[in-house]
Amino acid sequence: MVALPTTPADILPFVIAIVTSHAFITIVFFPGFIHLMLITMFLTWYERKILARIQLRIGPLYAGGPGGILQPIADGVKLIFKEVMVPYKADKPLFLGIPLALVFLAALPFAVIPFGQNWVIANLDVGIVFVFAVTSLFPAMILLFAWASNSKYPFLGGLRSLFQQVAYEIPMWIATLSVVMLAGSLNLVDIVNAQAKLWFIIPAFLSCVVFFISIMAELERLPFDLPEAEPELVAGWYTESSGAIFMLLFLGLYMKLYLMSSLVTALFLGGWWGPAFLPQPVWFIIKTIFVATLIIIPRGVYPRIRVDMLIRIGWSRLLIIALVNLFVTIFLLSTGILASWGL
Amino acid sequence: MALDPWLAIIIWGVLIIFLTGPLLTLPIFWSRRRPDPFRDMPFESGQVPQGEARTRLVMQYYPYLLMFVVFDVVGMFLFAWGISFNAIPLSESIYVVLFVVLLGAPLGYALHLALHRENW
Amino acid sequence: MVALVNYIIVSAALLGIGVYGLTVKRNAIRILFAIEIIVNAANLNFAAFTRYMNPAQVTGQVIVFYSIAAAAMEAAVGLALILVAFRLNSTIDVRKLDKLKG
Amino acid sequence: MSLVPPDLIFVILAAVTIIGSILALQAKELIYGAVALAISFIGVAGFFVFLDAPYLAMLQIAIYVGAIVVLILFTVMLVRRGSLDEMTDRAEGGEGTVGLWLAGLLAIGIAGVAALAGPNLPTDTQPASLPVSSLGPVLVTQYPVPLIILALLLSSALLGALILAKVDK
Repeated sequence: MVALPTTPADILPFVIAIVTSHAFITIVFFPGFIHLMLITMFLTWYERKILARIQLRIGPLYAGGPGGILQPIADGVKLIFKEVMVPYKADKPLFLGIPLALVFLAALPFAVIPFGQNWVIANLDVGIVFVFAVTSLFPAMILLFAWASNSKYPFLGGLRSLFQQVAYEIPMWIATLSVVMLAGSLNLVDIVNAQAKLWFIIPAFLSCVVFFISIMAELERLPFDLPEAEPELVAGWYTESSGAIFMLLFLGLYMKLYLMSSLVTALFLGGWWGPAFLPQPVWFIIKTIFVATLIIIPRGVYPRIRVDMLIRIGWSRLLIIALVNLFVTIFLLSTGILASWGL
Repeated sequence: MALDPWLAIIIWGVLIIFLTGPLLTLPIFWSRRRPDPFRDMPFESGQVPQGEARTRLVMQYYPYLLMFVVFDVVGMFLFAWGISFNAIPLSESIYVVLFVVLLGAPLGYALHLALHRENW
Repeated sequence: MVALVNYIIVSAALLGIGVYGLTVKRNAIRILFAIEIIVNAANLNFAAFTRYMNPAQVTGQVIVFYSIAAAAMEAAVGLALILVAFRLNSTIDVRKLDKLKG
Repeated sequence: MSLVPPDLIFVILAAVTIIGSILALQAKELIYGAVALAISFIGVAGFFVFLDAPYLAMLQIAIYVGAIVVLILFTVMLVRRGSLDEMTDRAEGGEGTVGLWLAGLLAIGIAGVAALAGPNLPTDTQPASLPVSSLGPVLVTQYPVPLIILALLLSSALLGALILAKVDK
């Protein structure tokens, strides 16, 4: 860190030193804010395009750019100029505060996601547990927002969302535990470095499957989108949101989609590792978009399942599979089969 | 020259608050508010909302919530053990296996209870 | 820099708030809040003392580990008790839950 | 070294924790109380980060805020109807004063003793820089019996809570 300026003449060099420092670039530009916003906006457009292709439609077209790629900007401008409506007898502080908190919580874990060997905001020793600790606050947020709306559909949707996220959080953690044991670290940079020779999807395949299904449920994606099931609950827990509140909620949800996809990439798909003709962050983003595509596609294909079945699958099937995989990992590690890959 | 990771996270968090905060505070500030009891009414399929909105709670899934609290703790303990799996002799890891197995019994009972709706 | 005394003062303040809630409040859920605040004060003390008095060991952290786990279980059982009390008496005012009074 | 002096962060954290816990007990709506309690827990987690125990901080957030507060919120919503709205949470007569005196004496007593002993207490030691991975071996190799007892505690707590919450027929 550079010394604080003492004379007026020092201020300009100080500012330049700050702006060109690696920390500033990582926080503001690349894995930081601007990249995050651009990718999130891209994902909203990308999802609409993919769903349109599946259903033999065209999707967004007229907002400019190739394929209407400027659509998210048009949407944002539209939503930001709409009236902020708070339903009758709603809990105003919670109703307005939760969307901001949701975006904050969705964006905070990106600090520890490594987009490259040095492209990480905070090289945190408890990285993956930090991500889980922050994302475990989502159910409470959604329950509070649903409660604050003072409306029946959001409340039902919020309760469904609570139980669903709660049911799939533990299988997700146990599935990650195998990866943590293989890498011997909670630091995401170390975890990706441990995959230089062998991606963890191979020794921990069951984990990967469990983790993927769990994040589908955490993200409330089809076939697990009961909290926002259109035919039953209008729009689920965000029925009453409109304008800027709706925009913030969607920003948060798509950031969470990107976050979970990047977690799959970092934990199972070898993170930034790939043939050297592309730089590391590009590989990471390509893999992440691929995972996001896998998460989006079922929305155009599958029906949804019943809520009690959904919760039971999480607890009785996925948790058991994750625990079985834990013992498989113990076996693999204790017999030293993976020693030739440096694990 | 790297920042302390926690300091970087604090800066990142403050940056998010300052850059996304205006997305809500500015529309509140500039949007024209026309209070109207009919427009502010909660959506209920076009009907006038009936009764209290915050009443109907699904007690049926309460055991799952209790299971979550218990297995949250278990998960965090397993993580603390998992990072240093290679540093711990296998004979000592038996205790962790026993720990997991011991929790299998209440898990089975909770799943059994949760299956029967009439219990709640 | 921050000294151990500062942590003890914060922890004592939390303990005082918790004891106040425990003695004054009538709502069973609030009493549970007060208990959790007291447990937090204790945990803070454990972590602070192990950091300042014995920085090379993690023993204090392990104690906090177990303490948090026990507090979680206490909250789960306590809330289930409150639920039962509410179902039986349709109140959670601890001054009115006096059926056992002779 | 860093731009933000640690003392400032400490004061902010202390304010967040203490005001959060006061609001948790004094807020009119129980839901706000639960939210304030969650904020107070996050403040304590911040202290743990400060005390070079980041894993404890994550544990605190994941278990207290992620699980216990959710359970509290759900229970509040379950028992909220009717009983809580009419119920006064104010102390009657002398109770409030007695509680305030008791709590104040306790807190000021402990803080006073600590402040008197202040010069003898360590002010700052070198950061221990214990790696996160040092927690696991101690947990498993030095304290295996408490681990098993914890498993029994967790099992019995889950069973007990389930049986309590069940409807008797």
